[in-house]
Amino acid sequence: MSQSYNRGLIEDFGRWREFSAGMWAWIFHKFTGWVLVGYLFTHIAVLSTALAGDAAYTNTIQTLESLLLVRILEVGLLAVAVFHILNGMRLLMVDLGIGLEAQDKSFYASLILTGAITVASVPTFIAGAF
Amino acid sequence: MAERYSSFRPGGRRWLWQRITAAFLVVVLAFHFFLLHFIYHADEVTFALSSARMESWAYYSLMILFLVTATFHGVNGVYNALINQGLKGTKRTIIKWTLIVASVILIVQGVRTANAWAGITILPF
Amino acid sequence: MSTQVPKQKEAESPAEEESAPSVGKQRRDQAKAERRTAAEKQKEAAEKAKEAEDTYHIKVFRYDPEVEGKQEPRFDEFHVPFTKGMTVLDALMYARDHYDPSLTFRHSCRQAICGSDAFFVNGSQKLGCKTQLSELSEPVRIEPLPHQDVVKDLVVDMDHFYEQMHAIEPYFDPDELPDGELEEQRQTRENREKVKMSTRCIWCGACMSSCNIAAGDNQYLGPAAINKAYRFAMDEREGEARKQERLKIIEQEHGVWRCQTQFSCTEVCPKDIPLTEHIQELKREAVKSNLKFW
Amino acid sequence: MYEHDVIVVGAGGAGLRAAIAAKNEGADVAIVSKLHPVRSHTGAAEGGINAALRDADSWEDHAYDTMKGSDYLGDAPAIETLCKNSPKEVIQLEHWGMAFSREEDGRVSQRPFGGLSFPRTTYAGAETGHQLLHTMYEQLVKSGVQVYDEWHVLNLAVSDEERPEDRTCHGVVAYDVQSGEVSGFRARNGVILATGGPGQAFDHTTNAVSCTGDGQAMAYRAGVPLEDMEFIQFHPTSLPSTGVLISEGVRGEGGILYNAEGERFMFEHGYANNDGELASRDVVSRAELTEVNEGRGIEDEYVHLDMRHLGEERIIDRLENILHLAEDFEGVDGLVEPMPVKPGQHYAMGGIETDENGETCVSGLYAAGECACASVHGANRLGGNALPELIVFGKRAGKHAAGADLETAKITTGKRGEYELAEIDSPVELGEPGSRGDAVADGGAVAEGGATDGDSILEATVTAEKAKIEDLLERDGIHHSEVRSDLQKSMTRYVNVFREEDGLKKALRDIREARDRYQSVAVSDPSRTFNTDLLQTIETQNLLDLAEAITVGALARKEFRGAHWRAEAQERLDDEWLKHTMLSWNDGSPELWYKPVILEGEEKTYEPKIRSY
Ligand SMILES: Cc1cc2nc3c(=O)[nH]c(=O)nc-3n(C[C@H](O)[C@H](O)[C@H](O)COP(=O)(O)OP(=O)(O)OC[C@H]3O[C@@H](n4cnc5c(N)ncnc54)[C@H](O)[C@@H]3O)c2cc1C
Ligand code: HEM
Ligand code: SF4
Ligand code: F3S
Ligand code: FES
Repeated sequence: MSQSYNRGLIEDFGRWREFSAGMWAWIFHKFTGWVLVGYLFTHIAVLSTALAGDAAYTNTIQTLESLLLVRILEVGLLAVAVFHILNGMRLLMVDLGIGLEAQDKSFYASLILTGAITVASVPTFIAGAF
Repeated sequence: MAERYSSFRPGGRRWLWQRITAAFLVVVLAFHFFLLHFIYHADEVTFALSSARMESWAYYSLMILFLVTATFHGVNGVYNALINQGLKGTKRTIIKWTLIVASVILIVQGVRTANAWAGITILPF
Repeated sequence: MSTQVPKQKEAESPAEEESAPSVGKQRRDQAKAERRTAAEKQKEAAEKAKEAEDTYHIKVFRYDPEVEGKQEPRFDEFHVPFTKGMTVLDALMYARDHYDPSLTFRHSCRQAICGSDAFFVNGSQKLGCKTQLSELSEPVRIEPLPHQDVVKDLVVDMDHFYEQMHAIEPYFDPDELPDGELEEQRQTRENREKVKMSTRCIWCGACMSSCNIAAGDNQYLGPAAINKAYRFAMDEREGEARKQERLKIIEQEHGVWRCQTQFSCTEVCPKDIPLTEHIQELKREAVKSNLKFW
Repeated sequence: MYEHDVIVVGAGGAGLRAAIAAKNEGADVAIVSKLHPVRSHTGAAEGGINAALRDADSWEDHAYDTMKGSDYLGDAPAIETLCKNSPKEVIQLEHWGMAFSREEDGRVSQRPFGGLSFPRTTYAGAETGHQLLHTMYEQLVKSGVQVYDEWHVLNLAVSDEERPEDRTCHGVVAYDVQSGEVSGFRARNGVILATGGPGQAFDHTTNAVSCTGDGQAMAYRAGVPLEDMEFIQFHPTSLPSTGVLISEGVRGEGGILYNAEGERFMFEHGYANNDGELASRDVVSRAELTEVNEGRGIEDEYVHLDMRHLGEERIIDRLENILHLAEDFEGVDGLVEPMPVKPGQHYAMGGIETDENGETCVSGLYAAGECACASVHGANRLGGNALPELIVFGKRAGKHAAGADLETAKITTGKRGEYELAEIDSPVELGEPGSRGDAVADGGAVAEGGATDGDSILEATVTAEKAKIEDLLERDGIHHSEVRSDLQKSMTRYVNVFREEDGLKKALRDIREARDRYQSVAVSDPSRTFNTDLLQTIETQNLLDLAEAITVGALARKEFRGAHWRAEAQERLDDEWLKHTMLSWNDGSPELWYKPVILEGEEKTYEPKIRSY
């Protein structure tokens, strides 16, 4: 075998600008998935304060919910969850072989819908934080 | 060298369950969000309210199922992602068991919390 | 137009000329050749750019493990006079024949059928001969296919790709054949239509190169090989027993399940093969056939 | 050094078929090819494969059409072998899974093609060659034949007896493109050349860049005669800008040719009153050029091929690939506008002289496919007759080389049968100028100490080839591409569809000049890794030899037969010219001789008739 030169990872990372819709969808889905698992663990951890009794739980939740930062993070979480759900549905369709030609459009649609839903739910999420 | 893939180790089952749990999660997660952010507002959450809901067997079972599917879906997703990046050998076995243990802890902790609300004390912990 | 690439004979000591080609001399020759072509090319490029507005500016990835100055990969720039209908391959051939004969790339048919000349052009996998220069923005950056080892310049090592293609037992192998040697197997038009697109693959490797999963997992069969498996699994002439065996091959650990439906394979395939669709269909087929055992 | 029973050089349709056949006979076979098999130019074939499959058809009719198409310059034993075996071989392909187009009843589809009395061109869309090549490569993978791909064969190791008929081929010398290693391949039983055509001798061609006739040039220098080289087919429908082929299938399905005035000239100007567009290729090519020369061409260059009236559905069903080609390579949408077409070099009827078993006059050396000339195509090949040639004669050569019993051939090779010597009327000295490497001027190299066993001959040839490569890499000089492009231009200008004595002589002068310039070529890329500069420089040498052979043949044959049109003699002269043009490489320059055509078939003799369509 002749020698060869492997261009390595550095180049690959520089390629994101050339990614196409399907690749972005993949990256976003991965990212949102990971965020969601992370949240699932934290969520259960927070909830398990209930084991320490009535007051402890109510107290923790109320304190957390009164923080603006937590509310903002929750909006972020919603965005992440909504995108993951919408794109997840897109992926389920793809798995069923439905609408493959429109895969890029459905990705854009997921993005736009996620934005819309997130913005629309901001009032509800922020309500009572002040 | 690409070997000829001969031993029969279907990877399809996890794939299929990932989809089935996903389909289930769409519904339950939407319900969950709706219930806890839109019907009841986040700042209104108290132990008593949670308790009240959990005392309904239907809600209790749904939440347990929700927990299990979400855990499976999430952890399996993470595991898949790692395999896709070429994780193999001992490393892979270690990560696999770490993930399984983490999932078990998560589920146990979740069930204990739910029990605390529902007032169930049959379980030893 | 044609400006030759004369070897400017440099004054070298005659003693050295006569001695058998030592390693040292070879080295010097290489360096010499290198310097000459580089200088030549630059002058050429500048001239061309000046005299004619209508040139295309291309940047080509260069690497040669043996030639000094090319061991570290670099980009060379060429200004190629543009003619209507000129393709990326035409531009490369022009640059090779007029500026730098050592510019190396695979090509043969010039008509998108031999699959030799898949390159990474302005950030996506394309067949050189099928890509019009006029559709690209300048400077046109031409690189070898990503995720494959580079042998030299635009030539990549295709062995891994071929191995994956071979791994799926890529040959027709029917359960039974008609008796007479003049008796053909029947196939419905619908069935031929179903496999038609999958038979068009020209083994260019563009799809495999575009797939992030294949990049991360070297053992992943890859879209082209899976498509090849599809071509046989879906051909009704082969029979049910063989189809089951084929499904077993593609549903292995590094088979169809690795695909994350990124669609980039489908997007770059010069033969417009709906690769993702075929992969997804095989996933479903595999699940279906496994459900029986549950 | 590598060693196998049978070495097949080239992995197009002919090479693959030969290798599979030899393997099936139990031989240890290896393929050595400068391209990976699936890159071979067979993949570009579009139209189809002729085979008399249907009850209403017969191999005899196929043979008759082929003989007529050949303008009575084909040898009957070869033609009959082709037509008899083609159906079986086509069905074999079907059994190997080839994706032929299908009829309603599930049988393989056939369509009409130029010069055929029955629609017997079996096809797979407009990508028959691609399907054929891949199907055969798949079977090759299954059979486990060893493939040395990207190994460029440089020369044959042939013994050095006085008469070519006494020589033996012991193997080949090849250059590993990736590593630059030069190595011997010893063939215990035989070497089969399947290296395809010499289309790159012309600049407007449908052939691939790799079609440089290497096998022909190697065999020629080893003493094997080249037969009927002047017969070059110009395909009437290639795209003007690139030479990309628009399949005859378009006309087969009903496509129509129009000139600038919108006339359907094939009929309106009486070129072929019966068959019109579907007349034989040479007839249509000449008609088109005549139209252009008489000022009725479009942009003074081409004519229009229109298939719009066939309707979108039919076009997509049967000619989809054509739409892509026209769009990608000419920017024309075949569904809404006519496609521009003009004649382009397409196929070489002539080649390495072989018999019906693929054997040449040098023992242990075989040839099959476009590089060979068993003489099935004579003066003009019918569309759809090359692919069956690949599989029928590829298989026979493979079997024979592997030691299978085939009937003794009726065609004689070399100067074994009847022949007549002739003088070449050339304005310049022919052949290799100077003495750059004796090893090149003759096929074999003499082993040191005059040893004559195969291994030593191969060793010696390897040494000679290594020296030649070192020399090319070491020296300083001009770049081969200028030589090549001037040669191609001259050939396209003077040795085209219409040929005149003056033009041919000019071409010979140009070739001579090119040869002289080639004396000072050098390779400027110093690398041993994938040095395409080196390989193309070597290929250019082959093109020079073949261009000369083509032109010498064309100059010698003073008649108009098949694809060969001469201004000086616009008639077929059967009394004088019912014979094959043979060229032998004799001490570095061509020797011209003739051998008679065999018109006696198994059951009947083919009487030359006027060829009209
Ligand atoms: C565009 C086009 C369309 C055609 N359509 C039809 C059609 O519809 N029907 C029909 O019957 N015919 C058709 N033909 C003709 C037919 O396709 C060819 O004649 C035939 O494919 C030649 O096959 P081959 O195996 O002889 O050579 P190729 O397929 O050309 O293969 C040559 C092989 O030799 C190898 N090789 C060459 N030189 C060397 C060397 N020095 N060392 C090692 N290996 C070497 C190459 O790598 C290659 O593998 C068409 C031809 C063209 C160009
Ligand atoms: C509790 C909520 C959820 C969590 C924690 C979660 C987490 C994950 C994770 C980590 C992945 C792996 C991503 C990767 O790296 O490839 C994943 C994949 C996936 N998720 Fe979710 N998810 C959740 C909800 C959902 C929902 C509601 C859907 C609904 C459609 C969904 C659909 C999918 C799908 C289809 C995949 C597979 C992607 C693939 O591998 O091809 N998920 N999820
Ligand atoms: S599937 Fe398409 S992109 Fe992939 S190798 Fe085949 S032709 Fe090339
Ligand atoms: S790009 Fe890769 S992830 Fe699947 S859809 Fe294509 S194989
Ligand atoms: S040169 Fe053959 S595919 Fe481009």
